[in-house]
Amino acid sequence: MNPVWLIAVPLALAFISTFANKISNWLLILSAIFNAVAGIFLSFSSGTVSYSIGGWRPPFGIDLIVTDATRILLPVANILFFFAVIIHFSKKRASEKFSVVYTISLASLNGILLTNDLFNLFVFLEIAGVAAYLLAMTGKKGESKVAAFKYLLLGSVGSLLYLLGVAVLYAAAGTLNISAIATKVSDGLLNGDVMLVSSLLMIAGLGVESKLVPFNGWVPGVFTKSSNMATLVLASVYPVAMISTFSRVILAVGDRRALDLVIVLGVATVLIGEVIAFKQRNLRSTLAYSSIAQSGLAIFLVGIGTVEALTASVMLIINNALAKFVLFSVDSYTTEELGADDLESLYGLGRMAPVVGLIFTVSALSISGMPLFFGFRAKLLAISSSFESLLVVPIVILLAAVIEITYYFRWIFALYRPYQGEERARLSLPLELMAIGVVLAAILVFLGSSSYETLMTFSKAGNAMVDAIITLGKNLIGGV
Amino acid sequence: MSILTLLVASLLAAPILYLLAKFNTKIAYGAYAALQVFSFIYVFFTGRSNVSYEVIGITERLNFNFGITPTNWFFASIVLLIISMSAIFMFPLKKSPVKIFLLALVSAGTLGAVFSQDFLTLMIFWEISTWASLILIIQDKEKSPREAIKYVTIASIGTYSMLFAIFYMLDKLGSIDFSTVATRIESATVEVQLVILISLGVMVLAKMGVFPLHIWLRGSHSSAPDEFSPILSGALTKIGAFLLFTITAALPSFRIFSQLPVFNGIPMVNYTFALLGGISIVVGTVMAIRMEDAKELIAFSTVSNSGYIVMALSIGGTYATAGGLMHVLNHAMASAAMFMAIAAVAYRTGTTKMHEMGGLILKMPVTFATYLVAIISVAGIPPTSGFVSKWLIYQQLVQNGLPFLAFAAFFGSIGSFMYVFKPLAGIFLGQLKPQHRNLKEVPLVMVVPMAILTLLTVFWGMLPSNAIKTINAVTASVGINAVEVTFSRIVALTGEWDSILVTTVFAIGFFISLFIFMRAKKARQVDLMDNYTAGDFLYTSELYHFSYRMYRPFDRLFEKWPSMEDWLSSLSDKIKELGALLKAIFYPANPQLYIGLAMVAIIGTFWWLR
Amino acid sequence: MIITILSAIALLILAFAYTVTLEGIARKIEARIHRRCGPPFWQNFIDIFKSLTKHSISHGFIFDFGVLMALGGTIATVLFIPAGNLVVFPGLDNVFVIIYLLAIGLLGMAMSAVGSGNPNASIGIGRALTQMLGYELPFMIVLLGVFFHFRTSSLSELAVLQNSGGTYNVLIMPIGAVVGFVSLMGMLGKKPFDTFIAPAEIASGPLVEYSGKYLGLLMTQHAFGTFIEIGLFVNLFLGGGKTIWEFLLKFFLVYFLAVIISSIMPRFRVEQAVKFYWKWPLILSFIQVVIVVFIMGRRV
Amino acid sequence: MNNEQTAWERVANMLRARSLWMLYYCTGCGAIELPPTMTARFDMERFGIGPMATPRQADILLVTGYLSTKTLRRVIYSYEQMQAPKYIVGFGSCTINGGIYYDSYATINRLDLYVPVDLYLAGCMPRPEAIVNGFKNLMDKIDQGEATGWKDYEANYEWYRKNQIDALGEVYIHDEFHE
Repeated sequence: MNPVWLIAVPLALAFISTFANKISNWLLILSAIFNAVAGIFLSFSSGTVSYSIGGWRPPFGIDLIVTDATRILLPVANILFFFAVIIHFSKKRASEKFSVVYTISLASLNGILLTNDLFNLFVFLEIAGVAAYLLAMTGKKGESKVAAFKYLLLGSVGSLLYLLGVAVLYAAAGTLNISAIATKVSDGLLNGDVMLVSSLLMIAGLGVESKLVPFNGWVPGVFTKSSNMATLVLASVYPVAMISTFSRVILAVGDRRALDLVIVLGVATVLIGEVIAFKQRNLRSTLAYSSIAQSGLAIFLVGIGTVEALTASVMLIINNALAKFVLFSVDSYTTEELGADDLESLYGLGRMAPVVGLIFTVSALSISGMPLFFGFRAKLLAISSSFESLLVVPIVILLAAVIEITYYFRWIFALYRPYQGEERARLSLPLELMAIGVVLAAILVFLGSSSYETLMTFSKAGNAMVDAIITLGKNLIGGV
Repeated sequence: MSILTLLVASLLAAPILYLLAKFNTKIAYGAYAALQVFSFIYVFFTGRSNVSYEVIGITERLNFNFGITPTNWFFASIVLLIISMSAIFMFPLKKSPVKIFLLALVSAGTLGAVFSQDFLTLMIFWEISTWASLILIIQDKEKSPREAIKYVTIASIGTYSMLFAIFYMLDKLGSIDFSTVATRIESATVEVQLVILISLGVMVLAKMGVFPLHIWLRGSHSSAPDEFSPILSGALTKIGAFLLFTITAALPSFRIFSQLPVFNGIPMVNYTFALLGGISIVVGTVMAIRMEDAKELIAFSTVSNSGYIVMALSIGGTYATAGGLMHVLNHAMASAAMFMAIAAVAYRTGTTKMHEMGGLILKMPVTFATYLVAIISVAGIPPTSGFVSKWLIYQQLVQNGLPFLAFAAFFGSIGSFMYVFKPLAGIFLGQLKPQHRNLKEVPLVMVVPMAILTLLTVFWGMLPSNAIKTINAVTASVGINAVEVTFSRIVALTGEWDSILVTTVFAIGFFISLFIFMRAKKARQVDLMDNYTAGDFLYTSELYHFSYRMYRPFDRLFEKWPSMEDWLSSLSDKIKELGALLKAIFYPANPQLYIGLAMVAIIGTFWWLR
Repeated sequence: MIITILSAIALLILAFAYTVTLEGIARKIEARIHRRCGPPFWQNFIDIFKSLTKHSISHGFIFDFGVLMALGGTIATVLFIPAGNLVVFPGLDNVFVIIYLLAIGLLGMAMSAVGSGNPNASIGIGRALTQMLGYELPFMIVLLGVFFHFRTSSLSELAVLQNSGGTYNVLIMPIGAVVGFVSLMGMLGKKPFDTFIAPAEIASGPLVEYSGKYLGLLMTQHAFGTFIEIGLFVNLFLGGGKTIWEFLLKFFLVYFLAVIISSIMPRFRVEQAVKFYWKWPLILSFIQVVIVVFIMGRRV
Repeated sequence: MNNEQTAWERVANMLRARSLWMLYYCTGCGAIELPPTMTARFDMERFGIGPMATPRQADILLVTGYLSTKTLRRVIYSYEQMQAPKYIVGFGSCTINGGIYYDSYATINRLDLYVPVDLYLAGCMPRPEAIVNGFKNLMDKIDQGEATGWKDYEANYEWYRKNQIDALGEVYIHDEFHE
């Protein structure tokens, strides 16, 4: 199957739904189902395949690339999106206004994951960005508009910086195809300073969406103020696309020197995220800062650049996506049912609604890297690969992990503490949330306790992250 | 049947017992106790002679390595003894399916940890038991979540430190087997050796509750369910001793650090660990003396005794190693017995505050006897096993000439008189409270494990040679000289003593005084309330029970000392303040500030990287 | 075997008779310092035997058992003290064993006293244990130096080594001997370290409920305890004795000094006593042991 | 009075006479005469007489001065806590006839109606010489087995009890505030 359909179908459906507002919800669901199925279908094959668009051969025209990494990340992103859509629409109070936006964001996220062209990537980033700004302002209060505006400002600056980086690179390399540039870079055909400038500009540009310090000022506002559905998509689906693309681009066309910067910024992001998250007394802002820290964790591994590190990075991205999905949906559920999500109002929730407690606990333990859970395997690999760098890196990461464990356990304990306030009505858990939560938690446990062979898939993905693009580029250039 | 089968069986037992307990808790608890007793008997009797290894592959580089060596057998027997005794003991207490699930998980994790032959296996199983115990702690009591958070933090410091060590080893030495690491570490550079041993040492400190990572013990031990405290203190902290023994004795830390500065025959690193052990002896003792809750007091006594074990095993040498291992044995028994006695008292009275009880000796005589023998052992008085270990440790202190460590050891030993006596006086002696007038001894099923531990303590006190011979086998397997023993005598550097002789002489002395006592006029029995009151009349027994703040003058000496208890909470406040600062810097209210920040970052890094 | 039993009996009788006589003489000495006449030197025998003839009360099992444990433990300990050439268990008289065996007596006494249910007794025991933490520490640290130097912790061997070496330990380690003596004052419960007895304040503390034979037994126990403590000091620092008479003479001198000092002293509060012990004696003991370990080294 | 003693009792009495531990119940001003009796000038200790802290240990109860109904109750309580053989010394005329407060409603005029007194020391107050002399007499009595007040108390307990209740009244509520 040509992966272009993953972009084209949602885009077409979005186009239709602008005219047929009544059925836009159904079109969104349709596109989500299609993409989920297609994503799974895509993952059955293996190896690196390039699909040219419009009949132009890759170095000259745009092409889509499917690597082993994409084969994991794409289905994960699409399925999570599908889940988010299900949870959202089951409530019957979905506003139809934003369905188009969701559909468009789905198309653009797939595009981001698939494209092998720097300018095409910019276009998809812009589309995804605009969709995200719109999603960010869906919150009930005015604050969400302010947050969205900040996001808009930062996002536009980031896009511009990225575009500037692309322009510089284009001027030097004469092509926009990532594989082609990567080949030239690895052959040492490009000027070092030019490379550095363009890498820095691209790190900054992509860093905005990848939540890298100091370009991530928008995150807390958007994640805490936006609507539940939007937060779910922005916090679990977006990072999958954004962080993996960050690593793809930077590894392929970035300057080696810039990788040091990636390590520094990544580690700083982890530390800052965890320390601030430790301070929060409100579940959603804790999760927001924890998201920042998690993306920092996934990104600093890119700076290390070994296969092991990239494997860990992919695993962390997926672990974060799955677990954050559950955590944010539990959070939105509690805010809706209990009206608040601070520490005290969550007391006794785990006893009152055992399934919510269970899936929350599993996800939180997985995020914080407890043994038996997927996050542990990911963190294990991350730490072991971080020894490639300076010794201080693993130490800082471990320190951050201790802080992370402490605050996650604070929340877990809060869930199981006896509640002393006024009588609360028995919480009824929506069936789909329960089902999805249990499935995701089960996946986390399964991956955490599965054998080494299962995790070889991730190793392949990590390999693909490092090798696939450049190998493809070699073939392309050879073809020319 | 092998260790692996046993391990798989205990792991599988957890969900099965959970389901069984949903159906009937009594059967589930009975099955649990049976399983633990069976594992103990099986391990104790079959593991003594044979040495075997078993491996399960998990990745291409990492395996689960299990094995029975004398060391594993020694620690496994102790840990399983405590767990199986507690498993019987807990039968009449409050039962729940969740608890039995977690208890089974704790036991399985502990079993896996003590039979491990490489660091990763050790850590994974240890973590299973740690996290299960963590959730177990918060089961029963109100204050426990706040206390458990401390445990989480300290435990994760330890865990990540050990994780770091493991990958560092894998990176630098290419192996994490105990035996392979032991051979390869000698040729590594000093930095590598230091990093590995110190980060493993942090794990030991965290899990054994040794200064400065001791703060979790008070809260966790005291707020844990009563039946679980013996396991927590008697069994789980002893895995820390297992790791410590591995890194000090099995990895030849003395040889490899001999090029570093050496104090009195002890390399600097080991000396530092011993010093930390010494500090925790002092801190644990002082804090234990000041506690008013019996379980908190014993928790601090665990800190102090863990300090002894850490000190002894870090000093190394023939006597201290044997003494440290002996102390592992008798502290496991004594602390489990003490916690059991307190649990028994709490089972009947519903409180663990010492000043809320009193005069229970005639109501609960077996519990009293258990507690008495346990504290005699903790205080290190001869006819119990506690004296043996202390004596051996002192021999090494004298041999190496270590006054500062000896100060700590003596402090802990003499100070232990003070703290162990406080519950004895507060709970068992003194005036009986009116509301406890109708108390009865705990049921037989609780009495039996307490009695067994008591008898074992006395047995190894009278015949320490029996235990020392086993310990000699353990130390011989790692190449340390044996302590010279005969049937009743132990010979060390500065002299010898004869346990049978001491016991006999004490018995003779006792009978002489009994003879005089019987010859004199028979005493008239009077009630406890018939007491000297300077002529005042007395009817309220509470007024005449002096146990609240029994050591007030001593307390006053330490009132102004900085509290390590507040260390963690102040640290957490510091982190929160740092968080606020970072938030103000990196997440300001105005978007132009972010953009400014981003620009500064880009330009700055360009100049840096160029 | 027979010789051991006979010498054990001889040692017990000697310890009892000599120490009780000395206690009587001490009362006499104290009276003379007060410019009084004082009781006859056999007064303490009369006191003990009179107590044994009196009626008494008991507060229950632990009250009796503790007293027996106290006296039994102390009698057991006496047998390990070498008195000149009267040594019951040569080579087995390890000082650590003696110190910990003595603790049985203390524990028994403490249990029995608190078992009486009188708060004055509990206060007294609390003070006694607190004070013990004060005086034992410097003493034990000095002992570490002694054992390090002589490579033995057997009391009789220490005495023999000092005699054969020609100099007593008090000359080899003068600071340690001073510290040992100050600790000895605390062990004996002599003023200024008798706060746990304090008759006017807490009605003689642990002894508050003892009457008749209990009191008699405890007085006997106290006499044996005194014998052990001074015997330890004499053997450790003054070389014991070649003959039993030399030992008894040294014993008398040490006891005399302790009595003289105590009779002109007021009383410390318990935390003052602990603070005192943890200040000068502890510092001095560290100085002594550092000198021994790092400068003098082991005896060749 | 039956004065025959066994050999054992004779030895015991000899010992008891030479080791007298006293508990002085300082009910009145008489106690002021005791310090000079104990210290350098008169030195009571040479007879083996010394103060003791509690009634459990003591042999002699020294009631030094006048008694009110309130203190008598405590004197009796302390006396009953002492262990036989035990002796009471009534000190000063207050214990004999009530002294100068004899006509007060609260004063107990005769101690030996309530507890057996082995020796009275007359005087208001008795001088130390008198005290020493009195103690010598008591020692002689004990030595000869004549100080048998404690036996009288046991034998005639009903009578003493009745007198005590007559003077003090029955106490019905047993707590710290009523007795």
